[in-house]
Amino acid sequence: MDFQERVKACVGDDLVSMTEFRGDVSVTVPRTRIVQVLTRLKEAEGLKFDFLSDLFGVDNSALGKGKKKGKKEDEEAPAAPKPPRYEVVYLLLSIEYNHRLMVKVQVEEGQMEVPTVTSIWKAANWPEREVFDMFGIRFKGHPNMKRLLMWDGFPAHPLRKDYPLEGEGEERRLVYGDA
Amino acid sequence: MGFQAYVGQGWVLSKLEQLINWGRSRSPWPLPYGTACCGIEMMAALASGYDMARFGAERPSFSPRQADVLIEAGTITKKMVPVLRRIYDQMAEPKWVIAMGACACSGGVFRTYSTLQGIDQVIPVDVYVPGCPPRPEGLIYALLQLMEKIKQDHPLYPQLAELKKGV
Amino acid sequence: MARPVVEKKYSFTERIYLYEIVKGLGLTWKHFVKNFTASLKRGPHTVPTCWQYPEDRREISPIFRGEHLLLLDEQGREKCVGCGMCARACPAKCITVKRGKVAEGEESRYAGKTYCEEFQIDLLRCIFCGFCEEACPKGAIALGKGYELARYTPGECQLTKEKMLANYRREKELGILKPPRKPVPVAGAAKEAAAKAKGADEGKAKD
Amino acid sequence: MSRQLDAQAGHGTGDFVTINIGPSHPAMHGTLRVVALTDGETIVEADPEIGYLHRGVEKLAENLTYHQFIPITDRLNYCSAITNNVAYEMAVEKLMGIEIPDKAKVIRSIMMELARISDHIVCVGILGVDLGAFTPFFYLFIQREELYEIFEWYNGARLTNTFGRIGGVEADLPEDFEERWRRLVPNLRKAIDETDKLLTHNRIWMDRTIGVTAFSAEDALNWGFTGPCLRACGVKRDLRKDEPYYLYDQLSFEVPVGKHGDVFDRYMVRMIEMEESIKLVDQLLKIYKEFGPDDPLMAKVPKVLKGPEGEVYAAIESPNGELGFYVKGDGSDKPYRVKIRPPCYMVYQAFPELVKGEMVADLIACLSSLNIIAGELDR
Amino acid sequence: MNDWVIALIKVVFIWTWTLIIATIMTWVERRGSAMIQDRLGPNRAGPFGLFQPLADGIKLFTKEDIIPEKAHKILFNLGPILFALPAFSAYAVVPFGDKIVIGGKEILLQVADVNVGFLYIVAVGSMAVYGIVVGGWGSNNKYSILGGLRSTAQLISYEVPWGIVLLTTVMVYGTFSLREISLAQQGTFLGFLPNWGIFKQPLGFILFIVTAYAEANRVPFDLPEAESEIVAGYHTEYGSMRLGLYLFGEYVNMYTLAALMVTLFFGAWHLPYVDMSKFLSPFAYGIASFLVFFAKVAFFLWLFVWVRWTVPRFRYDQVMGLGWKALIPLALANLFITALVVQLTV
Repeated sequence: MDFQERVKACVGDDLVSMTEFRGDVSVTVPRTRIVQVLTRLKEAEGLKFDFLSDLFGVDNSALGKGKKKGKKEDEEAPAAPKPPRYEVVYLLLSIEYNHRLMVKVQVEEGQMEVPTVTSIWKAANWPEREVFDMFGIRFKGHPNMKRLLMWDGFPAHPLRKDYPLEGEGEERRLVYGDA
Repeated sequence: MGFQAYVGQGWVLSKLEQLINWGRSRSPWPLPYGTACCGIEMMAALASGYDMARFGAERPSFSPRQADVLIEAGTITKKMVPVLRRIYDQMAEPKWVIAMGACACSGGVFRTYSTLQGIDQVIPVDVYVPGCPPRPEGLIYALLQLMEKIKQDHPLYPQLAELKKGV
Repeated sequence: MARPVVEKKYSFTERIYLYEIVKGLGLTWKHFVKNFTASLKRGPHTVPTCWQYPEDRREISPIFRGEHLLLLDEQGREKCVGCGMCARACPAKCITVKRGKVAEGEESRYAGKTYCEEFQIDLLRCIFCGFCEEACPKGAIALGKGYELARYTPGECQLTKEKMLANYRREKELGILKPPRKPVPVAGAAKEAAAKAKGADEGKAKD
Repeated sequence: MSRQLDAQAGHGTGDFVTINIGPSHPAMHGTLRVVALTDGETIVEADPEIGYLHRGVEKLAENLTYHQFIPITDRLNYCSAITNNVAYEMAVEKLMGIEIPDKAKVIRSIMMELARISDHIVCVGILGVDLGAFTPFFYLFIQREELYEIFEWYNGARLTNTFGRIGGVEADLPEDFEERWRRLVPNLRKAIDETDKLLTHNRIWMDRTIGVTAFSAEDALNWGFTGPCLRACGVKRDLRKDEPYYLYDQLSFEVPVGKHGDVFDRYMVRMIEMEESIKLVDQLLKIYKEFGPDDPLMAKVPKVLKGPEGEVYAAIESPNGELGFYVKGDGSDKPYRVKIRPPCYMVYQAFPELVKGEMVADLIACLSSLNIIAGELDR
Repeated sequence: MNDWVIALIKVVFIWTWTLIIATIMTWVERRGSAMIQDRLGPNRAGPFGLFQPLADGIKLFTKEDIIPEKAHKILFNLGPILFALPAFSAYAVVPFGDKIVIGGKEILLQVADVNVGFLYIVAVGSMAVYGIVVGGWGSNNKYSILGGLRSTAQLISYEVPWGIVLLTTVMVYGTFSLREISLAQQGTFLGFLPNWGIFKQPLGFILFIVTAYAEANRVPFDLPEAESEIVAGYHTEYGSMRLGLYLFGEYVNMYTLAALMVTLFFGAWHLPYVDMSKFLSPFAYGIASFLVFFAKVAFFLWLFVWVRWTVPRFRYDQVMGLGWKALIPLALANLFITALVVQLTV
């Protein structure tokens, strides 16, 4: 597929892995190189990914659990290197050529910091705040790094897999005069 | 004075009471607190298809001072709770609340961390309207139920009203 | 960030306000006259576009998803066997079913060997999506036509077994029961029959 | 957020007033809040706060099966529930590699175009109400009642019609669908024409909307605009034309494009799109007639749907713009992660840019012209 | 029955008459707007919903009376009174009929035939501004202050063209007293036209009707209580009967302005070509003149409602722009032309 080759050429040595599933190409890129890769993808004349369709996080900690039941699966899991827990996915779209690309960045539990891409697209402002709100991944250089959907005093990050659906009973304080 | 003193309502006062109740039930100005899908169905009820204005609810007033009935249509999230509580407190006294839709009555299908499971945890509710969203006829039926409730109210006998509320 | 500056161009009739306003007034006058004459007629449904709810009820669709019914089969026996499939299929998890064994004396009242001792739907949670009706293997539950559900307390909004049976009987008399659902033609059916007819064992559908 | 604005007002030149156009405000669609720092009537800085209708839909999706999540997608963009259902089903079908029969594609396209008309009706109606013209809202809403009737006769619910199943459509079009649609079209065209006559050439309306919160094309693209708001800025971008799905490549319709991206262009784009959708439904009904009554409506789908491992993104042209569903399966019967790409989310981000320097009345006009639906915005 | 008793009866009659008109106007507004919008409007309270204003009145009367804690008590109470009082009192000089003879006594159908009727009306008309501003400022609510600000700017800047147009009509009729103006509109003008003000002052009439809408805060000039922008404008914090006073004041204001329009431009109680006083008995003539006058006023009241549900709302700076850049130059031009014409013809 020459599209995949062109993408591979453009991303160059920053490419960690590239998969294709049901026609959607997704590229994984190291965490620190994301801004450079995205600017290259934006300017590459053959690709022209100039439209950020979406930006969101995925918590991969419970990925394997659902599939196979039974004892055998547990011993084998710790043997393999534990995959990084979080993943920030950038959905890119090219207005002229109408093709889409998923650029993924793995984020370890330790350093939850990803450089911001608001310098490239202003559209990334709120989605990054939402990823911080929902997963706790901070974005270095973001103009207004605060919670977006939950109220400021909310203690947890709800979309993490270990957070229960019904929540842990956080209530927003009912005091007058609070803005 | 004990409760017996009020058992026999004077003819004059009870007539005045009925007049006041008639006035209040005939012009329930709604505060359309439409947050989600039920808000759109409430608009359909206020629009010309079902025309809630036939019952005197023609002037939706968004300022709580002028509203009588708080029609809470849609999901209330925990972030919205202080806002809802403050608006309810600002409303002038003879005020009623219609909880429209499953989300308002009990949190509906959203048993999640951020949804308030039913607004009766925050404000007293007079009429619950199941449905997701309930048909505009369902909302008007709730308004009729509310009118029945207003008719049995006792504006001039506060103790009797408390006793009745207790029963 | 240069904002495009927009210069407004008006035709003469647009420049003076009154021409367009008078044209608008003419239009609203037509509506007013049409409705005013209509509203003078007797009878509940006077203005054509306005259904005066309590007196003049609008015709609702035969497959409207309203208050639930618990169906009886022709011999008047309860179809529900209390299997709880509907409770599992419900996105809002608002159905609670308690299964009980049919005692010897009551075969005539229940279709299956087991029946639902207790069947409760929390109408305040229910979103009337109709998945319980689709998931029921025995076709024992259906969504009826009731939409006047407003009550004063949450307790009255719980739908118990008796209420659902009463709903069913009421709708049966009114004759507004829902027509039985037509099975949806599935794509592979034709090829499926051909494969079975040929007795091909490695048929792709292994389910 | 609002504290920082207050501080500015306090220590600033002191003549700024912080107006809190709060969640319960006639023009705030129920759950949006804008803290506007105004100098007299003109807005120095607006800071929208969202999340008042964040119901945790994506977390809920991880605890419901693929099939059970369909009714929840109605509650996202509740003005046009059908488009969300179809978008979600399309994503899941792409994940599971299911190809739906052609007749189901036609029915889905018809229903989506009807939903587009009903969504634009609400948007244009509310835009009129927010600018003081109450009557067009009522004329248009009667037509929406007729559309409710069509939806109700099809699957039993007026607004939250859990349309379609994964793998196809749950029922065929009712017999009297054609006849209902023929009865609706003249009234719909008359209502649109009346709104046009009442508003479009009225100088008060033109003054209130032309040049108000105009936006340039490259800014719109940079902010991630899609749908009518992007087309109003002059970019001819419509997923039905650029990434055609279902039968849209066989249908002929034009994509209306504005020039300045102001409130008037957004209003005009939506009015013309309603007209286009009517033509589209007529063409689709002609195609629908070629199918026999017992043509397949559902693909061969196992009773319990198990999503394969892998992630997929599918997007369609919803009335507000590109509505996309990212679905990640992990082999179990519940999706591992569902992310909804709401079109009005990106548009509302640019609200401070759009509104800076405008007046309070323009803030209200701009907000209702963007057609922000809180259910889709906060998910 | 000496004079001051008659005057008292006239005052009581006018007071109750304006109140009745105001209540009927709320009903007309609701039913009229419903009819325009393809719906029905209130029809539950009494036949055709006629008791709806009564029900609203009772409900407003028995509602809890909230005075916001940080509101300025005196100003908060003063607001509605200052708004409603000028509206009622402006009606003292407007004639509502010609003469009526009861029991041999000739009574003027006008509360007070003041020969400076105009100045009184202009003065009282501008008092209404205080009601809104004081109410807006007193209720210590950002929306109310915004509403109050907008109403001051709008009412003051529309008083100028209003005054100029009134000036031109005075120039045409040569008198300030409304009674003489009404009498002067008898007979025909240029042969075939009735001798009404509108044919002498067509541009004056258009300007007057536009400024009257601004005075009464009706759409498209209803910025002080713009429903969708500043919640309920100056009366956001007002609850029960005070709100009733504001709403009443608005309708009575509309009634006064409609009566003024009819008196100045539409030949107060004269039918176009027929002179009723000739063939009707004095008593019947009095009644007939009152009915004709009221019929014309009713049309203009309906026009207020009719325009409200057809036209969108201005923006704040457009209202100012229209007022200063369009209406005042037109009014001045109208003034000079009339002056020229009056000078040449007399």
